[in-house]
Amino acid sequence: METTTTYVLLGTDGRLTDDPAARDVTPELCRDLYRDMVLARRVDSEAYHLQRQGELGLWLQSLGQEAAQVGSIRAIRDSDPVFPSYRDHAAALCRGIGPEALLAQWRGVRQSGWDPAEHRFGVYTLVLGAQLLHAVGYAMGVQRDGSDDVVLAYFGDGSSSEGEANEAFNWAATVHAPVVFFCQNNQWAISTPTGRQFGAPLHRRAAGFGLATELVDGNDVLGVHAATRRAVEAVRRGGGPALIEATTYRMAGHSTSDDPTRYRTAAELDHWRARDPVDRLRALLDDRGWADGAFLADLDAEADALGAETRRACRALPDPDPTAMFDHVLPGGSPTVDRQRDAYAAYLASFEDAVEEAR
Amino acid sequence: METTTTYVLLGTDGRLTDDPAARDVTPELCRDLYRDMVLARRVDSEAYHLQRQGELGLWLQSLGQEAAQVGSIRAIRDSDPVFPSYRDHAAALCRGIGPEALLAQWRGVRQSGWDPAEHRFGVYTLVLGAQLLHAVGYAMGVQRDGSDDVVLAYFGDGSSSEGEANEAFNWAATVHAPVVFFCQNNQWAISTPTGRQFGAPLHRRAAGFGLATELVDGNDVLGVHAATRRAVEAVRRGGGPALIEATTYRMAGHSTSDDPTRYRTAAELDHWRARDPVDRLRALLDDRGWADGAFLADLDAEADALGAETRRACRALPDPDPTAMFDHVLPGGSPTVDRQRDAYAAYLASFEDAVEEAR
Amino acid sequence: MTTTLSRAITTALHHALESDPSVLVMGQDVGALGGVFRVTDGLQKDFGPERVVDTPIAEAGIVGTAIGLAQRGYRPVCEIQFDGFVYPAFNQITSQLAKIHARTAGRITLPVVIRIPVSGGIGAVEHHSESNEAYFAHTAGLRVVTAATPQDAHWLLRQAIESEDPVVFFEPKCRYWSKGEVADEPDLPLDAARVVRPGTDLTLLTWGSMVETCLAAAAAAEEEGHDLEVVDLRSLSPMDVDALTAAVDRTGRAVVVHEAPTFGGLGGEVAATLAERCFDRLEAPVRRVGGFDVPYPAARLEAHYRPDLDRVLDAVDRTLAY
Amino acid sequence: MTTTLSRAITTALHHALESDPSVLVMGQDVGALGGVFRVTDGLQKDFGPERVVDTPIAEAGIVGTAIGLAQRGYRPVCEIQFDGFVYPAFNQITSQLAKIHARTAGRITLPVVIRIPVSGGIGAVEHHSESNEAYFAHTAGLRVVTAATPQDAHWLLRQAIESEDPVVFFEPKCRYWSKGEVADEPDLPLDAARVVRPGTDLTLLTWGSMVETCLAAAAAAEEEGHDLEVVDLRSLSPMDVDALTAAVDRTGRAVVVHEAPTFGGLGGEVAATLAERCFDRLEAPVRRVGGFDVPYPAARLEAHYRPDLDRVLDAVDRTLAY
Ligand SMILES: Cc1ncc(C[n+]2csc(CCOP(=O)(O)OP(=O)(O)O)c2C)c(N)n1
Ligand SMILES: Cc1ncc(C[n+]2csc(CCOP(=O)(O)OP(=O)(O)O)c2C)c(N)n1
Ligand SMILES: [Mg+2]
Ligand SMILES: [Mg+2]
Repeated sequence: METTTTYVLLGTDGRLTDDPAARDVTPELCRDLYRDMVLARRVDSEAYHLQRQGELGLWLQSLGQEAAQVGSIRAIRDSDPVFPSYRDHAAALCRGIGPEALLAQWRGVRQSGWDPAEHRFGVYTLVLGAQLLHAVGYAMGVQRDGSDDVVLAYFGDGSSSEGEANEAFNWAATVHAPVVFFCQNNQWAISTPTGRQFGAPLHRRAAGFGLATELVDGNDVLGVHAATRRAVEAVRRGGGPALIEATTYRMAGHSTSDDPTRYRTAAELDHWRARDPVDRLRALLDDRGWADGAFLADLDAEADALGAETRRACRALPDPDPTAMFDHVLPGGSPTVDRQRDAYAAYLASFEDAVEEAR
Repeated sequence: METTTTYVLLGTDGRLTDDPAARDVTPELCRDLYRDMVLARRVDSEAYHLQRQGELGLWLQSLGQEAAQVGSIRAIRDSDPVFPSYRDHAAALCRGIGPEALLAQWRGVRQSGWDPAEHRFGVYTLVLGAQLLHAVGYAMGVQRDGSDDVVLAYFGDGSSSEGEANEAFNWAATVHAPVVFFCQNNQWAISTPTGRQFGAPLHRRAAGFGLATELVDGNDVLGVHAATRRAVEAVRRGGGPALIEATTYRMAGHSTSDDPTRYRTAAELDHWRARDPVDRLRALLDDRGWADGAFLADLDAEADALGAETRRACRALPDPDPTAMFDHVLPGGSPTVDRQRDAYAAYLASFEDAVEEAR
Repeated sequence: MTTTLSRAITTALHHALESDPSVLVMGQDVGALGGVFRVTDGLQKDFGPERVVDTPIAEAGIVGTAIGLAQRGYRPVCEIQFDGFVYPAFNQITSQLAKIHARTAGRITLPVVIRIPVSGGIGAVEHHSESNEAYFAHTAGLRVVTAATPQDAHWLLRQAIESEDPVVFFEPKCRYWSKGEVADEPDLPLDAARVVRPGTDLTLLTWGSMVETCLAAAAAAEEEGHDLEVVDLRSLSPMDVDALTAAVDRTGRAVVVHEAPTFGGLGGEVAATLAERCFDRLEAPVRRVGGFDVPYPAARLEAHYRPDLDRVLDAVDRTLAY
Repeated sequence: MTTTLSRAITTALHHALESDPSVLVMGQDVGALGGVFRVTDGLQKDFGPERVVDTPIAEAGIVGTAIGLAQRGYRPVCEIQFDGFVYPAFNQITSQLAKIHARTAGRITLPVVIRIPVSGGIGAVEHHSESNEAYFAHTAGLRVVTAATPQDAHWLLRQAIESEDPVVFFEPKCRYWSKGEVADEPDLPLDAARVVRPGTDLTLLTWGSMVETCLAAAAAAEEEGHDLEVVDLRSLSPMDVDALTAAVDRTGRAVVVHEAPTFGGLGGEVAATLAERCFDRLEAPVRRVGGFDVPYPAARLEAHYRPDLDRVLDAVDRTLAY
């Protein structure tokens, strides 16, 4: 079997490789990406603690996957539509989705937090792989519109085993859809390692479907950025769909309900901690002197403020109105639902009346 | 992209290539395979005419695909379990499934015709691709039993787009199941050509999943036989799952309800008619003098007898008992179904009583 | 215009494609072949392969990409080739198509129509004769409709395509070749039931493939002096319960007829609703006549499986005699 | 033995794995993790990864391979991680698992059990709180059961595994941590309903997550002088209609309570059956209390969505006052 080498631009030693793309690496780019990652990590960590304090029902951490997300979303146009999975907080933040919108779903006050049209960023999809077909369909619309948008769709290694994910790969290849499938291969699907998920590397499977493929070190934000840019521009030029597999690691449990010590070792975690994507870029910044004290202090302050805002916004999220669930069942309206809303409102009011009377 | 050459043992000119497997080609083997193909074609043709005469509700012809089916099923052990699709009549006949069993489903008197355990040949699966997962599960059982059975599963080019088919490929590769997926790529899925079904050749996709693959001329019965034997023996030795793509052609309409002139040309049909699998082997037999007059006359007579038996068996298939549908809903029995059976039997009897009284 | 039910659908699709450039027709073999029932016959010729799209054989893919297309502003009309082949798309339909509008608090609307030839009666092989409307009607967030006449087939489909709702549109395949008038205007909204035959003694409530059977039963009963009313539900979800209730309040007796397996079928919903709402008016229990609770049998048995005139009349007689 | 419902399932699985070498447990994360609810905790350690099988994330694959394993003589017990994730397997369940026995005229039996944690009440995110039993109960060829107590969870599961039928086994996840006795013997067969509280004034018919709610309602009603009977259906298909009918014939009044959306839910089947069978005994319409006909809402609204003591009592009061 042919072996594929992983594309790396910023090595684990914090130094740029001699790949030609190194020429495009500017101090500004590095600082921007570093800022995105640091802020994302802060929001993620705050959310984790908010869950522990009972303020959120659940949280799925993006910890460790910042480079894969930030590197990829910063490589496409802000106008390019994105179909995320559910752990893509760093990408969401890059699209201007704030803590309030990000946390609403996990606090249980709404089923989704933001306007997909406004941010060109779909709502999270919890049913694994379902969003990949939506992305392909959207890309078929792009084709029909004659637009040069490229659609980016995130998914996980585990999700790739779903039939629907594979239908999406095949469909995209068949209709030559302008879509980039971006897999964050974080080595685990809850407790299931990739070795029990597939029998051959995903990027190789993707090539078999006829997709252009890239295998990239997902903890190398510059590499992810360069590889995604390359893939996206080829798609934009009409080269047909692509799949990027970014090798990364889920540093936290699957979710705040998970206990990863049941299925993986501390040594494995240590191995990956040494490959932390934020530290790696920081090493480059330090080495080159591209991040001065003022920049770092400002970023610290910005992160602190964002952390405070995350806590505030979370706690301030209002409980939904009891009848909100009746509001958007069918856009055309439903007499069944209307009857139930009215009856339930009257029922609730009867308790208030009873309380009133009891006074 | 790497190109794959199609494996051919018996060329379109009716001559053996210089492939080493040519050494294993014996007159007996050729006569046996020829006989299987001729008999299968006869049954298929009789069934077609029976449908035209209103004796069958529907028939899906195997015409043109005899080499792919006969070559593959004759390359495995008779004890190896097979999971067919719905057009695999030639394969079924090789497993001793007679015309009566074969036609029952299409006459509408039963939902399936034969005992899978007896013939090591599953019932036809009309829901595209569903049988591939059954084959993988069965193969997992084979693994657990420590048996050296190899499971063979047939499917079509169109079916390969279903999510379930791809789940099967991935699952088999992941658990290293002793299964061979055999695709009869007959160029069409009803009116849909392979070019609108997938974006890259199926055998290449299969390799991407981590399956061992073979691309073989599906109208070359000797080539199919050799390739399947090779693949199956590798699987039997523990080499993990394989996929064989056999390039063939559906010479008839999709079914007796189809009108293929709506979507394909006479020229295309002519092209493939010149590659007829039965004629091709016959050319070799003639060229080598391996089939004498007695053999051919016997075969003619045998085919005629089988044709007559097909017509007889079809017409003799008894209409089912009205209450047969209540018989095998739940093995453990169901009071709901029992009540309905009793009520319906009483209801039917009431008509007979009425008729009786009217006399 | 007099036409077949199948042709009434074709012309509705033609009209939609012509009048709204965002409408797409997609499915297996809908192009050159015109679909296995020829319902999309000629559309690809008139509107090209980008608007009448032959898809790979992947039902989840059909519905999933339709969802994406709808998010991009298109109005896909998907065809599922047969009732029994919609299940691979069940995940996309129930968890995505039905829920995305609610999940996004109304920010995303998905005007997707899924056309499904449904029910038996054509002597087909297994998986080609399922009556599976109950699965979809029980799924909040979907509109489910079915037509029994060319008029309803044409106008319900046009209304379905124009609606912003995800609609599952069932076409009773045994009625494809039946003829009838199609008027220049719809005469009812998308979610209204239709009294197809007024009557005073008992109400037959039905839909899809069984409407004709119930009309035949009513005609036969008339000869015996019974005046049966027949109501075609048309909209299975939301259900026009006010119309159904009004009908049964008038007659005081009701029989629900559908082809799907009886247990857990939509007839239970209809009967339970009427038994509750018309409690004081009912002079007899609401009976249900449906398919049996067994997998759809081989073709030679389907005449036994499907409710027919005699089985309907049997229930009618017992209800009238109660 | 006193134990939790979740633990009662674990011990049932342990027993099955121990006593029958053909039993396999398979699903996502059932091995080292012990499942997201720890129901399979420790099983892989005791029986190894070939019998307690971590699968890829492919629900159709889980059911589809289980069908193949069953054909080879195994008895797979599959876990679907959450109710909302069973839909990718819907095709394999409805068209294959449910029908193969009938399709082969009984030649193939498929003793496959599909365990599904079901319903809400644990504050989960979307797709993790579905009550989708009606889809399966309406599918001929499946047995559908659900347990509300450790005793039933343990014994129904053992009976399900021992049965030759394909069984969908629903586990109300909000009850996983509730405690109760598990006897050394089953006290009812697999398809029997249970009168969990006898009473004379009105029968509450319910199952799964709502049994406890109905018992609480009955206790509250008792304080107001009403003697309510509570029947846990347990077997949703086939349904123990004789027991249900007998109960309502005794009390003359019935309220059906379930968590699933009301429209097209199994409550319709129960109510329609009782309204028909107990027509002359019923003193009031059979009312249904269920989830609303909307997609399951955000966690902070689930207390409004799910039937609770007050909503049950409201229906009870109106039924008693009728
Ligand atoms: C269809 C479906 N099946 C099962 C689940 C339960 N589940 C949630 S996350 C998860 C693991 C997903 O792994 P992966 O795709 O690698 O993403 P990651 O969590 O690692 O980011 C599973 C099995 C689900 N959400 N959807
Ligand atoms: C799940 C499903 N979807 C659609 C169909 C309808 N259908 C029957 S045969 C067929 C074409 C299959 O093509 P292929 O797999 O290439 O097999 P072939 O008929 O060429 O042997 C289609 C779409 C089906 N049987 N099952
Ligand atoms: Mg992962
Ligand atoms: Mg084909």
